[in-house]
Amino acid sequence: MMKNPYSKDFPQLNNGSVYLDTAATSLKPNSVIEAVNHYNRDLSSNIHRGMYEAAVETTELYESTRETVAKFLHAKTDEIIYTRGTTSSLNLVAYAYGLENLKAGDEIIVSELEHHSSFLPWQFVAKKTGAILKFVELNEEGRITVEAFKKVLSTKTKVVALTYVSNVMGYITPMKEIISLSHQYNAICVVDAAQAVQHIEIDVTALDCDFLAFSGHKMLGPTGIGILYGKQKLLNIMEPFEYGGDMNDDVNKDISEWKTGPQKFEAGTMPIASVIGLQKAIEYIENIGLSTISEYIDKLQRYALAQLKQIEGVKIYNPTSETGIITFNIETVPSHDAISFLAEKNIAIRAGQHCAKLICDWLGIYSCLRASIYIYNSYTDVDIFIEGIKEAVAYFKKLGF
Amino acid sequence: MMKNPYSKDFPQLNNGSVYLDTAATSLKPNSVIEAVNHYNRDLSSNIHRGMYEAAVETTELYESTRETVAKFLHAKTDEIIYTRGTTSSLNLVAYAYGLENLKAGDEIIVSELEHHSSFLPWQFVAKKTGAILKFVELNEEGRITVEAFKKVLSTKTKVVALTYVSNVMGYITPMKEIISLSHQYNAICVVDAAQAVQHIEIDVTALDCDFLAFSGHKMLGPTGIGILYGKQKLLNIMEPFEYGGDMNDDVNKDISEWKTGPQKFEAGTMPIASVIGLQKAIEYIENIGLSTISEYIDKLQRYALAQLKQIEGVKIYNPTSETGIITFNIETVPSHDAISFLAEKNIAIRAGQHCAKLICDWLGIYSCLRASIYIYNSYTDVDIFIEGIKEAVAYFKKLGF
Amino acid sequence: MSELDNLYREVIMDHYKSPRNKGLVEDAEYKLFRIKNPSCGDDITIQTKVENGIVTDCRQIGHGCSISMASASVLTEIMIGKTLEEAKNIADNYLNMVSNKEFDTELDLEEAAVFSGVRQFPARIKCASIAWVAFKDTIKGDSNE
Amino acid sequence: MSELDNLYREVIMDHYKSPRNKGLVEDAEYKLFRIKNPSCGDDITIQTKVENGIVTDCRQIGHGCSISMASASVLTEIMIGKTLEEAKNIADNYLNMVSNKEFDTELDLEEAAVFSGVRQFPARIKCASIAWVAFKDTIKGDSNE
Ligand SMILES: Cc1ncc(COP(=O)(O)O)c(C=O)c1O
Ligand SMILES: Cc1ncc(COP(=O)(O)O)c(C=O)c1O
Repeated sequence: MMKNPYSKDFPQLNNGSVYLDTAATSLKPNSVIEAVNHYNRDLSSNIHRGMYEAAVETTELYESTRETVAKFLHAKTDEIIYTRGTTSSLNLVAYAYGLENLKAGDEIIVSELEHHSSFLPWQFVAKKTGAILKFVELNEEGRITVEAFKKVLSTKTKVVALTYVSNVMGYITPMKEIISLSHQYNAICVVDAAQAVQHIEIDVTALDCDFLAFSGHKMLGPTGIGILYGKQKLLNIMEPFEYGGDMNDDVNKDISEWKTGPQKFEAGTMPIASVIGLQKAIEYIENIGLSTISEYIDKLQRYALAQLKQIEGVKIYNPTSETGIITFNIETVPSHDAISFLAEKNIAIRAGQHCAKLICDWLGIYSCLRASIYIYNSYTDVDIFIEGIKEAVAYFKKLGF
Repeated sequence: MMKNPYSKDFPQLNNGSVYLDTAATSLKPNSVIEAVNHYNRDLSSNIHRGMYEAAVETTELYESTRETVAKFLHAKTDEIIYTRGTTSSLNLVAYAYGLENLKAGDEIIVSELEHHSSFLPWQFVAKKTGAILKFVELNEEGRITVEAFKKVLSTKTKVVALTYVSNVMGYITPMKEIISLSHQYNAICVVDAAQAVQHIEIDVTALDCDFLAFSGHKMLGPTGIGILYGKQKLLNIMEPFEYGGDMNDDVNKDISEWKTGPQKFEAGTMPIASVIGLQKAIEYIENIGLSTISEYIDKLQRYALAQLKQIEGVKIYNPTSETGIITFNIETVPSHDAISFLAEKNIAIRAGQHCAKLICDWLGIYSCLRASIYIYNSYTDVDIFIEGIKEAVAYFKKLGF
Repeated sequence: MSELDNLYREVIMDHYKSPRNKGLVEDAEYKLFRIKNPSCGDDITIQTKVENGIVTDCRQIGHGCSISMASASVLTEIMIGKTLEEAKNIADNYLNMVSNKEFDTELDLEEAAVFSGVRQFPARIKCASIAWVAFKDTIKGDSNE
Repeated sequence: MSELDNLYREVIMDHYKSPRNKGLVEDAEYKLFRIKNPSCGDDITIQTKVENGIVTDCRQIGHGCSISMASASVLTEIMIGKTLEEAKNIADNYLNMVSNKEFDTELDLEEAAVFSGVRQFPARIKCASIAWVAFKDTIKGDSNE
């Protein structure tokens, strides 16, 4: 079977484990590891305020990453805010836009597919402002459809907060149509792209979303860095979220002035090493190309699904998933028992509610197993995974489960 | 002159520059660099929810760092919250404690020595709640004294937010007495320890502070990680700040339940690599010992000050500073001109307002130069620095400044 | 696979398949404590009645993995009839044992001893602990629902 | 030290020590734009009067490093008498020059050409730009105070 041409760039694969947990966090290529290392070893210095060489190089890398992200998303550089991760990005929107602009009776559209990080900030805003949460009814497969979305959209809708790709079902939300409809009702759209950005091309200008969030660590980048894209005209009217060093133009005892642009939202020292690493992650993805990536994942996923379906006792929840995420259970075996078996065989998949309890409720299950495939996985990985599941089924059957 | 025994652990020193900018961010020892590397290269996986080996080791390192921090501060493990940095820690307190517990007419004590990250969150809280900011009058040296503090403390005081060590003046605030007095008036104390934790031993139990914040990157650790210590009984009554994955016990469409302990405040994927690196930074400091560190810095600082005082045209603002921070100007030369000269000689110091405009106002200056000494600096570094200043004075004089 | 076999011991499978003292009672004299572990979906409630310093009844209900279910079942069987002191002592030592901390090896943990295999599976310590932590809360006199 | 000498050219020192067109006027027909750079403590205000498409006056006030002060002074001298189009063109090319971007080398930047030395000092680009950015805002017709 053909060798995976990318796996050599991911040193962690040398440890002999089969890594099928990218939806939790991805492995990092050498270029990302080395960029972080370069900052920590050679450049350690703070940005924007130093004149010596290391500080100048650091500032350049830090700001050129912003350009790289902007180009990647087809956004303007001034629309790219660094955060700690998707969760922080979405909380920034909830606090700095949501709390300030919503009032009792306004409606926020969410769905049962949301990750807790895309749902809970809006549950909080609803509680604080008296706004009402509306759930898009999922279709029989568990998908958000435009038709179902139309049924909850109304003149009361002020915010639409939906996931672009579900981290449990792997479905792609028809975001473009949803955003266009939302704008007809003057609602703003907040897109959770944590599982989308590594799979599909995102053009925020074409998509016309108002905010879009993702994390570095799920797209080959370092932990501790996330992005919030925000439309300039919205960022301009928003107050800051966190207050501190570097986000102000003037500070006085009585009153202070904020910077404009993304800097207004970047208070204090940012995760500089991780920002610098993120640039390399995006470059790595761009070098391969998102269409190549998604085609490869698609092939591997179909290869895996075809075999998994054959195994008696396995229930698959998302057989039509389009992004490398396969969610299933061994029917009589609690998911935590099942992954203990797989972990013993060095097969890294995840069990639980995946920070998305609402979709578990919708599926009528307490927890499930999730395997997620990415560009560095091989057919051999899938074979070992399938073999592992077969053995697990047999093992637990013998035990009397 | 004797060789510095620590400099060999800091690879960045090999680049030939004289690094006197630790107050902005510190260099990192090999052990920290390698810990981050180890995670990025060998362990990349998410915590708490994986059962395979890398996830288990990651979770162990992540949680044992919490124990290391707790021991370092003499706190309970459950009182240590991971954040993005000091700024985020202090905003967490301002939002999750301040906004919820203050009302119009309440008073918040701050000072002109505060870094913007310790001042602006409370200026925000004051604006939102109608509480009033009270400034401790600084003494003639620019210090916070217990006497001056007593003059602003009253039954209206609800929050005392002060810096333990000023990042411009390097003075140590008499925090213990201030906290004890504050508690007599039932005010809670929020300590900005960003410049203290790498210099003086902090025992939060003895200090009896309510909250204490610092950053990893100023104490030999990675960027992107900060700590908030909070008294358990306060953390228990606080609502979360950010909402998302992993900080909840149960999520439902209508109502959700939060975790207890620090996890309530750690929403989404945390900066795992930086957490793991922070452990090594603390171990490095503990291995040397804070008293050894501060004695060494003190000697070097006195050595530097003695010579700097001799240079005509140099004005020193904090000749009695006790923590390695020397703040000064070449009298006729704007600070940005001065550091351009030093940068050309590979001497890394900083010019500007240092995110502390209020103390610049107090000093009656627009900006200043700051050299900050740490354990990896040598007498030779000081000599080069002093020589650089002398040359700068001559150079700018010749130009006609 | 011997480590796994050591985890899934016969006693554990027996309790998982035939849980003892299952189901709660409506009786205000019982203390009840519920703990959820959302990352795995475990959700266990322990209900305890204490009379004159003796645990006279202990009930359990919930769902979760075999280890958490079996440990809840074993817990209830062991605890009924114990004095508060004995109960607390056994619970503390059990919790130390499964989390690989020091514990009193002289103490008879009865059937709970079979959970020693959990030590090889750090990620399962929580599964084996959850019922026992809830039990300790009930005998402290706490109720959370 | 030649790079530094190239930064601190005589013309720059002359403008720094004897700033031209310093001080604002009270006249509602002037547009005024103020920019602060808190990380260095620079604070510069530019005030411009435009009549019939010609910059008839340009004033400056503020404090900061020699480069920012001198560049404000040079700016005012160059701009007085220019048409709006000429003014914008010179400003754009000057800003591109100091930030090491492409610019029209044929265009006469007059005394402002001496700021080319800034290119070797990336951290000083902002110092050399701040007055010129503020000027561009005034001729767009913006006022911010
Ligand atoms: C005294 C003080 N407080 C707060 C901060 C803010 O720390 P950070 O930028 O790491 O959030 C700093 C550092 O800039 C500081 O020196
Ligand atoms: C769809 C989705 N949204 C949001 C998040 C939260 O991202 P993070 O934990 O990096 O903040 C995740 C990842 O866990 C996710 O999969």
